[in-house]
Amino acid sequence: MKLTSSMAYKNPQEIMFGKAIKPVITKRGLKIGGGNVIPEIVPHPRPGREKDKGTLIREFERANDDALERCVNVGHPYLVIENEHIYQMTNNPSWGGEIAAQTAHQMDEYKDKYGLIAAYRSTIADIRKPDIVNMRDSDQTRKVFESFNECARHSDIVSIESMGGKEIFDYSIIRNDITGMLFAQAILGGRDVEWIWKQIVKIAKKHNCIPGGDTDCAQANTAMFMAGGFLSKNIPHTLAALCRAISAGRTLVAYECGATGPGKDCAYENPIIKAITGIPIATEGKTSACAHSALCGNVIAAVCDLWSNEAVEFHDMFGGSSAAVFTEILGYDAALMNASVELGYQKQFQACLIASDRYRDPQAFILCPDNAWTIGKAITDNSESCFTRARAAALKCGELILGDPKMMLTAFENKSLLDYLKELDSLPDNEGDFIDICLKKYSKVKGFNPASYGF
Amino acid sequence: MKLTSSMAYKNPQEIMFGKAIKPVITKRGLKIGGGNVIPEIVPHPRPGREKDKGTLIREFERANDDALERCVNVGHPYLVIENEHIYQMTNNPSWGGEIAAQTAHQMDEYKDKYGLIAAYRSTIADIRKPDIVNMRDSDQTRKVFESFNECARHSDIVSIESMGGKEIFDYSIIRNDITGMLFAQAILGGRDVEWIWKQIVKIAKKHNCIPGGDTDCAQANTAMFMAGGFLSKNIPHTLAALCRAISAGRTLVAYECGATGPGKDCAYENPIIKAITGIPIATEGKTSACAHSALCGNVIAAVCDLWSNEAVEFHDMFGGSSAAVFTEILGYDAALMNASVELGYQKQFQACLIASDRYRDPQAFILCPDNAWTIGKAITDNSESCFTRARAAALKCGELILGDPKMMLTAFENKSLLDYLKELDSLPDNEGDFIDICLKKYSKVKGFNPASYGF
Amino acid sequence: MLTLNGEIMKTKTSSIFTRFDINLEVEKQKVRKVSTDELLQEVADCVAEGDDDEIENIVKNVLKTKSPVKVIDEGLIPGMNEVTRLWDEGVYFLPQVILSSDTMIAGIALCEKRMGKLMEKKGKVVTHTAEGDIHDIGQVIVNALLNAAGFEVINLGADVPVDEVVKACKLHNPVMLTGTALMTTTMTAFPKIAAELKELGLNIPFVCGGGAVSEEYVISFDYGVWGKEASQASAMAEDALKGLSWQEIRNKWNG
Amino acid sequence: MLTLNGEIMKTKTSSIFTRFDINLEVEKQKVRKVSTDELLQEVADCVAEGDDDEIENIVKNVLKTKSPVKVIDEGLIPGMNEVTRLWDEGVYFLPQVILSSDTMIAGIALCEKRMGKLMEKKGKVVTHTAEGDIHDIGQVIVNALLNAAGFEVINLGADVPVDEVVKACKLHNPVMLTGTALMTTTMTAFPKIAAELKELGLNIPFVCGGGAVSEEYVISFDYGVWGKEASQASAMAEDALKGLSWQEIRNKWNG
Ligand code: B12
Ligand code: B12
Repeated sequence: MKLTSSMAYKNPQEIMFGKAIKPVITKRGLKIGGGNVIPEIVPHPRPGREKDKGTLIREFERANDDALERCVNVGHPYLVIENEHIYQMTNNPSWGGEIAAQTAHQMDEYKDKYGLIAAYRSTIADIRKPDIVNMRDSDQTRKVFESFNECARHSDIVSIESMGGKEIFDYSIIRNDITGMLFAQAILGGRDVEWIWKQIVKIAKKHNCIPGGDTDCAQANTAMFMAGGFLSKNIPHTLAALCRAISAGRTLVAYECGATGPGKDCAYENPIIKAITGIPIATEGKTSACAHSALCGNVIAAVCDLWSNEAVEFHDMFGGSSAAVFTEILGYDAALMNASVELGYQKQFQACLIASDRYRDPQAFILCPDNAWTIGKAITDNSESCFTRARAAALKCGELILGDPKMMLTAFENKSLLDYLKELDSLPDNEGDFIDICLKKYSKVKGFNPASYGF
Repeated sequence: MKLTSSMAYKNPQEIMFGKAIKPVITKRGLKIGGGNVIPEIVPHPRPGREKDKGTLIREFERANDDALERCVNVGHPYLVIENEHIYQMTNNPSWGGEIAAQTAHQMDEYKDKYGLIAAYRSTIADIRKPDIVNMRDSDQTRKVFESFNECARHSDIVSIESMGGKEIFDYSIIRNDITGMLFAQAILGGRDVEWIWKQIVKIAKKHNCIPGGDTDCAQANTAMFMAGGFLSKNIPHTLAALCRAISAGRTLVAYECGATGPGKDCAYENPIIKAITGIPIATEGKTSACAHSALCGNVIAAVCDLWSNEAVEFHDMFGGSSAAVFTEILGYDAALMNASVELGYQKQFQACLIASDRYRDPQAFILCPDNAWTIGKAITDNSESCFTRARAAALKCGELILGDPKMMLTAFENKSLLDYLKELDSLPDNEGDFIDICLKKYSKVKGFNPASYGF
Repeated sequence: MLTLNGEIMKTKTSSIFTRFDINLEVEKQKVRKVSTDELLQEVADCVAEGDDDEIENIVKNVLKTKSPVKVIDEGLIPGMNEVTRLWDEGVYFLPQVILSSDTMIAGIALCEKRMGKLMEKKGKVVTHTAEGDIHDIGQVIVNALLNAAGFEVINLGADVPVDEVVKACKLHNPVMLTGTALMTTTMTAFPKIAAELKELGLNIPFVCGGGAVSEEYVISFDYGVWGKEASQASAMAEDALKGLSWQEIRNKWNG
Repeated sequence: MLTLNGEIMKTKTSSIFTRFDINLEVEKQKVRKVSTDELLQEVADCVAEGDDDEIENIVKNVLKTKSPVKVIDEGLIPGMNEVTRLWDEGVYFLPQVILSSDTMIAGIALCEKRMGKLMEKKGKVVTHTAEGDIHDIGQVIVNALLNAAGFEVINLGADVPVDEVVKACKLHNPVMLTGTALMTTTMTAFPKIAAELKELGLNIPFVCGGGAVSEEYVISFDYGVWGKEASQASAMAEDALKGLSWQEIRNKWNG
């Protein structure tokens, strides 16, 4: 696999929400990245509905129908629905397939009856837990691919949140070990993404389905989540920022294997991905507070093409079911951005999104389009290996944070960051050497099986 | 009482979110309408927590604490919390008072510990149901005032959603009877607001509390709610639009009696009120989809000072309690607007808010700042009586809707509107004559007691 | 200073919103003829137009030549049925139904006067809004639609204590009980009512609706049937009249 | 084309957000001295620094002159206690606790080797992540903190079937059981586990935590205690060790 060595966008000012260099078109003619921001709603079943296939199918039928109906009721013209598989759906691949078929049918009906244009994304659950199974050869692995097959038949888009490297990552992050994180994300994650996405792309193409993309949720979002808010003392926010920069190279592999976007919503590294590849991306921010809190609630919308809520449990609210409620909110968020495009004020609007969060937190800072682009540039300029580009991204990320005096850090955050950068600097320059060191260093971590990654 | 005969804003272009001609300052120094948009979160207790005082107090303690904590965690600098009394709180005035005291204490702590600036609004429930009690003389009436007394001691702001006229309104709206609606809102509602607010203002002043304002929720929001979305067939949306225009004169009475704002969130007539009076207002839109769906989700923010979610039932979501989640979202909405102010792009931002919804629905159309101002002007130009100003507002509203070819109407909506306008035109010019006709016409409506309004 | 309104008015909106209602407007359907008799058709038309000023003259006139039972059965009720049909099909709006119902009821009153006794209603339905709750417009609509469908409505009004609801059920033994609540903190009265009914052995389908009331909540207690739209109330009452049990009604309408 | 970044960078931000963390930073507190003996203090310092490379040399050296029990009780454990104190007070971050715990455990292993037997642990805690759930980093943290506090952790890992959890409890009879779940569709295993424990008469406080798991849910079944923060796990285990019942632990920590 050849690593990307040039930027799709020649400068960060050109990257704008709603528009991507390489838009994609879904089965019912929805153009993603073609000029408009489109809401992407993600409903999640209530506890207990996983009990059997019947209750689960019914749950998604309702949730998805509520979302579609709300669009018609308030006039939102376009919608993407994503159903993230719960464990049981991927573990029983026919379940996910039937739900995809049902949703496709619902969308056809809404199109015929009202003219609403919708599309469906199935996100298969990665049930290959690295410390339990061999990632490349296990029943779980086969079920994952079977699920892709079942779903791609009916869905517009397929995605996954792949798990490669998680065993080493979890071990490392709670030990403040940036070397281990880099190894987990860039080397193990990168190799797993490559292995799995070559196959996903084939399956998707066979069924005329769009291979959407991956996310480093398993690692970078764990870091973000642990970094938490200003009151949290789990890990430094600067570590989460570096981890995000590192994640871009890992997620990029999926596109290098043929995924075309739209990228997965929870990939906060997507602004970097869009800068590098020009593919459309989904992002989530303030309106995904239902799923988790974040310190980049507005800025993460600055270059989005789909705008998502990450996930909301299906339940009744005063204003209707949560699926309907969040569809309404996301749709209005999107309408506002699209209105700015129509008025020709999109640059000003984007500036507001950025100014809201630029200096709120280092994690937000590095995802501002200019910084995201610069990190992307460090990645493409260091395309010798997954290792070199990940390290370059992390170093550039640190440099940016330290280089802007308005980006305030606590003394502890600052000191931690300096330590991480020193450690990154001290690593060997060659991927092979780095791998050798790490395979040795982490050989005794419980559940680490190098064969899962072809070592 | 002298009716307002001039506009605070000389033209609609001057009205902007975050800034009011007459800002107010709360106990902990929060300036509302002083340049920034501030989030106003409204949590609502779960079913069953009304069981006794203890469980209810605990419920509000948690919800309010979650909201305050989330602000600190994500960096939202200012917050208003509103607690809308449920029936039991006003029926037992000490309950509401204790909850207000508890919240004031929580806010003091967050200020001391973190520097967060928060304020508290108590909204007393109007438990005087007009077809059951005499509005001016009943145990319920006394409990309402007692509640104001108990709460004003501790709260920053007090408000109410008053009920005057509801019995006639409900009868009329389901009979397509615009005359009855006008009578209910302008005459009965207007008189009740005057009677009640003279007393509320006195109580509030005694306790150094801000008399916030009223809302025509009981009538105009019933109409909006019944009008519903594009699939609803309850009442024409044009009727709801007229009803909104009429409501402004009713809500205005509270300010004419000495209320100073911030106006209540659910008063969608507030843009008209702000244009007339220059007081700061709360509004709610897309982020109150949790409470009800609306067709003006963005435009209603165009001139807001507080930005609210209307109400969300307290429950756990993946991202924390609903109180925390909606505080986070509202705060990011506000941050975005404030960023536009800091960048000097607030006009462009406002234009986007407007363009999002201007032609989505007639109800949204008439609340665009230009139209809201024009309706306000019709009100102040016809200040002979509550009747004349309400009718003028309705006629102007209809004229505006019919006058803009981009404002599409269905044939039925259009015909209905023409019928309403004809009916309004045919009414006598003098308030006294109008009242005589109506007192007679509605004398047999079940539960209508003219004495409740001093007739 | 910027003045932007002109630009906003020129904006294309298709990427921002779609007016689905404009495409949806149902072809103007007409009230169908319900009688070959000119006078009875006039009665039906008057009901269909909801003209409760005119109905008195028309009914008085037709009663000169026809029996009050005939006027009711072949004029007033068929007229109302047409209105209900058009409302069900999405042609008519709610006020049209209410006004027609008012008109039909006024006509029936005249016929009853002539008969010297009250017309026999289909069955009784007790309706109420929960204790502590003043949001009763949903109930008002339900009442009107039940009336329109020919049921006798025992309207207990709003803010009704649990005991009074139970007492009314004991007294009237209705085919159905309805409850409206718009607050999560008032709907808690419903399971209490259901429990008391059960204790008394009053097996009555209890249809609960209103903004705050979720299906999940209502089907968590015996007798409870969730009502989503006011328009369902009369069809559910018909089911109860036919003798369907609360379980059967729940299975049919909920889930 | 507009280039706006310069403007954004010049923007005042006080109306947009407040960096509460900057004002909050706790004055740098130091690890307190725990021993007057220089060598033991060196052990404690090494634990506090979380230097698991260095600990081997230091412990080997001190074992030349002190008994292994003394090294554990007056060096390793007091060092760890200092770390826990600073973490509780918001000075230390989580990795500092984990690294110190790793260091302490490495030191204890050396002492145990010398003693020829294992050090007595406070008590056993069984931990697991729910069946079907692979979100186990919360559990990983809980494990580390329980280890740090001197408990013997029976770590069943992630995606553990109900039966296996019950079996482990039968086998080990722990003072406490913990469960982590981040999905609402996997946490449904918890009440099943609790019910089976009850049937077997295994009265064990069952602390359940993880993003999806709400207090309301956990206190809806017997034995359940809701754990909000991983840091609560060891304090709860201490309570269980003292003999508090699950009801007492629940009353203390929940509500
Ligand atoms: C208008 C309104 C009012 C008006 C009520 C006027 C009226 N005419 O009833 C006024 C201003 C008086 C009011 C007051 C209050 N309100 Co209010 N109100 C509303 C609002 C905006 C609309 C309600 C409405 O009229 N809907 C239209 C009708 C037609 O809908 P519906 O009743 O649901 O009925 C439909 C269906 O449910 C069904 N249905 C209903 N009953 C039945 C029965 C059967 C058998 C069947 C089959 C079907 C059925 O049919 C109807 C349509 O087809 C709602 C918003 C919302 N999301 O609901 C808040 C709302 C209900 N109010 C709320 C609150 C909190 C209050 C106050 C406590 C606020 C305060 N502190 O002042 C007070 C109550 C004071 C008191 N005395 O207890 C909350 C309730 C929160 C909760 N769920 O617990 C809501 C949800 C708004 C919010 N804040 O989010 N309110
Ligand atoms: C990172 C992450 C992942 C990673 C997991 C990596 C890992 N290392 O565990 C990956 C990518 C693998 C993943 C996968 C999935 N995920 Co995920 N994930 C997350 C995310 C973003 C963060 C979770 C996390 O690491 N938190 C940090 C830890 C430290 O927090 P914690 O576990 O809650 O623990 C804290 C406390 O709860 C407590 N605690 C925990 N346990 C215990 C026990 C005791 C005794 C005590 C006292 C305390 C305690 O202590 C800790 C801190 O002090 C959440 C978002 C969210 N809101 O939670 C989603 C989330 C949990 N995931 C979700 C979903 C749906 C999935 C997938 C099904 C998606 C898919 N289709 O691919 C898959 C699962 C596939 C499968 N095999 O079943 C949903 C779950 C929805 C729900 N509640 O049902 C969430 C909420 C995100 C969302 N979409 O909204 N996910």
